Amino acid sequence: MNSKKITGRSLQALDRITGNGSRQLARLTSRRSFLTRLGTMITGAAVLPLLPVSRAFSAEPVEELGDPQSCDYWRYCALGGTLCSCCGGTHNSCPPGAEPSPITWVGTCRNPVDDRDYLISYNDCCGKSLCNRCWCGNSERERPVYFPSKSNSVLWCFGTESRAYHCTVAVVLGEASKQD
Amino acid sequence: MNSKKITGRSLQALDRITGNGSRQLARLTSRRSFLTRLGTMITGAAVLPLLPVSRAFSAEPVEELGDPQSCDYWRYCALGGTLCSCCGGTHNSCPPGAEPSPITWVGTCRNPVDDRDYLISYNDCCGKSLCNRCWCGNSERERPVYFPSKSNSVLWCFGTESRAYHCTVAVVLGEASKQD
Amino acid sequence: MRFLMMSLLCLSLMSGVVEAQLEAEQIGVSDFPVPVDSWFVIKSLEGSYIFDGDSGEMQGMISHNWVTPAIASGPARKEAYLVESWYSRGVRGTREDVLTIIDMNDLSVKAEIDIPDKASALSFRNHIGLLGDQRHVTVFNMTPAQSVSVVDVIDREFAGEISTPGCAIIMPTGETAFMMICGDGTLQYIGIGEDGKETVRERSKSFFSVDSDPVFDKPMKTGEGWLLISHSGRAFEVSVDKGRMKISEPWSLLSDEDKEENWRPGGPQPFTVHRNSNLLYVLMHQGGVDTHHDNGTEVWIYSLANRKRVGKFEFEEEVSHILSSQEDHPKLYVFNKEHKLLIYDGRLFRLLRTIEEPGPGPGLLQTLAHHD
Amino acid sequence: MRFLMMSLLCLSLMSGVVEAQLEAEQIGVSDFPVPVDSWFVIKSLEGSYIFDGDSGEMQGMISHNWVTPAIASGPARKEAYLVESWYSRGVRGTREDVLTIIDMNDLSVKAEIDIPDKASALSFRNHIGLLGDQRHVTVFNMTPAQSVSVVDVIDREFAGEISTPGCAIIMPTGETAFMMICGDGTLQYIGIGEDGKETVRERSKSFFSVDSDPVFDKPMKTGEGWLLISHSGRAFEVSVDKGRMKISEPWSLLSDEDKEENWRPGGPQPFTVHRNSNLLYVLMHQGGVDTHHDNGTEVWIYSLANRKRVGKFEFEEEVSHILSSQEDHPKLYVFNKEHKLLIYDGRLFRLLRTIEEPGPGPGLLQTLAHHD
Repeated sequence: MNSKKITGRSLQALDRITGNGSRQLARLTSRRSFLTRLGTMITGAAVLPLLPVSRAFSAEPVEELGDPQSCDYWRYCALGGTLCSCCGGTHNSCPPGAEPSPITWVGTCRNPVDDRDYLISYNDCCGKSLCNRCWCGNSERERPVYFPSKSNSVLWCFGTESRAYHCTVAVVLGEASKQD
Repeated sequence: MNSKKITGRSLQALDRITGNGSRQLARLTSRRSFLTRLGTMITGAAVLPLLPVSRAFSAEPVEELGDPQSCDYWRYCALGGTLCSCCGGTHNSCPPGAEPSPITWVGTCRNPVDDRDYLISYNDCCGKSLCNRCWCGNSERERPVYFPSKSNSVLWCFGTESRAYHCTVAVVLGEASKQD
Repeated sequence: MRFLMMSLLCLSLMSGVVEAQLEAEQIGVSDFPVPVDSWFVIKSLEGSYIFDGDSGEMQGMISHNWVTPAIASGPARKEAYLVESWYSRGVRGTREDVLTIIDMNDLSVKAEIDIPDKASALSFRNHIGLLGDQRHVTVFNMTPAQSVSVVDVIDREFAGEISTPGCAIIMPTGETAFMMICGDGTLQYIGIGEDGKETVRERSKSFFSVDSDPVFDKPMKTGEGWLLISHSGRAFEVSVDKGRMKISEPWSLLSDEDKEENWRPGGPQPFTVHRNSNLLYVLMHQGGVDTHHDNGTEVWIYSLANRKRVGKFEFEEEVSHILSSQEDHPKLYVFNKEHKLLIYDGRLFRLLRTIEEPGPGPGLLQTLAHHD
Repeated sequence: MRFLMMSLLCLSLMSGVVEAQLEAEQIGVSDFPVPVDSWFVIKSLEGSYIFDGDSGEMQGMISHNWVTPAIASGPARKEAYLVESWYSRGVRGTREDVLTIIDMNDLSVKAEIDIPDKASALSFRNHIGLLGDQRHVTVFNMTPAQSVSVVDVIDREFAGEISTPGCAIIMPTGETAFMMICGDGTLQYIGIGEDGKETVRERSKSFFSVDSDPVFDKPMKTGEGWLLISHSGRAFEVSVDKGRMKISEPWSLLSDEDKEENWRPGGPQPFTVHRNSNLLYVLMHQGGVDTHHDNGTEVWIYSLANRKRVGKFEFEEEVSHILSSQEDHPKLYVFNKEHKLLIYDGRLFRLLRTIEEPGPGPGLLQTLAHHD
């Protein structure tokens, strides 16, 4: 299992906005894998406080290389969408005035610097017109729409004020465990 | 004066829908030219009953040649927009479900068959999403937006249920008089 | 003041002149012809462009917005159904989801039915489906909770919402039922009553693994039921007999040699079936695992009766979308990566026509028949 | 049932785990920097893309719909104003026109002011204008009756509508007035009071003929007033002194030789002025009469002080739009017919940068300064 349902903000907010969405998704897989996913879900909840941070101020715990405005950037291995880094945001920060979706999906990408796999959360930024630059369509380990927690065909603007899609960021959640 | 303000439907309907719009436009030019324009305006009103007609049934009083799906077609000498003939309509008939604007502008084009000038009414068809095919941008005798009766920069969906622009047709109103 | 005078003058002059000097043309609105099997639809973000594949001519447009997954045709009543999701300010404001009924006599909007503001905004043909009874339209929702809204298009009312956790993709079957594909590798069968409420629900055995070899989320209607194809090219035929789902043993589209050469199915719209002749067309490319979105370089043709490949054809340009007409002698509608729409004879693979300007695209290709 | 259990389990597990195993990144929302003079805007149909001409980087987007003529900046209050016209069903339904106030601190929507549903849907920079008092925004209406809506953006209310038959294009002048260009070859001056109501209206003499040589509907703000250029390349400087309009004698952009060679100004956005240095840039092409929409092949540069051409530059590709920055040393932003955005040094005409993907376009180029 290397794909998880990630929630941000607080569970309370999540419940309020999405109803029982994240829990219904649980039925997708067996109880055992649900518990596995739950682990990451908690990680996600803990690390995505969604406070506005300045562009120069985001934490960069991972050593990496590459151009975040290029679809070849290692974090984008399963990203389907347009790159927020080309739209006034960065690789992990929405453009001004856009709202990051607290609910998202997770891929696993290999960092070329340390040759390790990392869990990447692909958050859609929402509530603005499509930013029609730097379209990127990667599909490593990506899965069909009936398995949404692994699908980049889903429009992940859930729990946001509007479903309108603006662009996508790629946030490192942590190292993927070996069995992923 | 070869450019006129054309109104369709009935004057009553025009008044209801557009207020005093067509009359205000009169101030654009001198009183003399207004009267000239008025002549054609009446012609326009008389010949644009806007009854739905089948595609094979429209009157074709003018001998002509050319491809109505091409921007080079002689009637399109001052047309700025997309061609309804590429969108399920014809050169003088809106596509199914679109609403022809009763208010429009008039150009003068030379018919290559008889080498005579004809007055052409460019009617926008409205109330559907843009039909994004066969864009055409001709500007013979076309004038700036502050002279709307001769301007193809104006969105001529006035007096229609919606301002949404779909495509444009070119209707022969009659031969242009010599002094035009 | 001057204006008022002029307008009075204008009116008096008008009433005096009743005949025009020259007989002029009339402006009209074109009739919408009765759709035939050679027609196809290019669904783009702002509207569906309807073309006749015989003439290559556009016949008209159904307007909608970017949320609309697909057009569901109900030829029996000359209607089409589509889901629209509106915000009062385009990308913000109040949301309002509706099922819009299009009058296919003249492409006008006939009615609008309010539905829960939950419609998924995904361009999948099978996120909307008209059931066999021609009465109930099913709409896939995602909030991200997954469910199906059932709409009665005869009584024109929302009939109810069916919770379908873990499943997506609507495959109408029989009169009043549909199947869905679920993330645990199963199918789900849901039957409804006349009132649109769920009456029966079944779950199949798990027949594929989403991790190792998922089936595409693009099922095809066959004569018997539905056809599913996996990322590695295994085909499953599924059908329903007396309320029981039947899932065939898989058969492979690829020989060992094909696999060695890394051939795979893929692309935004990689499959289509011509039902009369039981032919399956598949876009194929050479690539590694997880290249299921990659465009195809060839189309391979299979006989579903024999489960054998009966032909292949190499395109000059990469191809993203294919759709077969359901005429006796099929045409294949093809979007290449240059955004040109090519029309091929579906048997001889002669290029019949190229539509240079197919509108903004490439979008979903579909027909105006019930399931395509 | 099973769901409920899981969700309870889920909650209890969550509350027990407070630390993550790895320190992970935070997702954020980027701050919007304070706009500087090197910034420019590409207004497309669905939003305005804001770029920094120094870095070539996009800074953010202001969403709007296709009706919006242009963005009117009010840097004094860090706001921007734009007109939007909404239909409840996109292309049909109920219409609602509003003036939207954008907070330029973070590109959020700060307020919306209801205005008459008459706004013209034309992409002209001068169909909206913030007056010098920084309080009144004027919006051009066409129904097709022509009028101007006055909106008080401090009190945030519609202040009134001024009928302006025969005239269009808004050129703010002084504190509380604007000029318009009229189809009879005149200018119209309209002054308003603090309440936004008309207090004075003047009409100039007729100084051009719309039939023989109309001025373009694309005026430029100069230091003194406004600059108008005719289809045949005659330039008129217009200004207002103590409430009286002054229109200069025309001077020609073209020498006799230029005219013989059929040079003409033209294109979707053919003029721009760098105010500090009093330089005028004009897109020129060779063509017949009525080619005023044709793209340019060269840009010719004029000193407005001397009314003389001081340079010219030939582009490799046809160019449709030009805009000068108002930096001390100007940059020239250029859209070519391949939809690439080129950034030139406005004096040396060195190519500084090419933006390969400037978004859907080409749209109107403008800045975030008051008049550009």
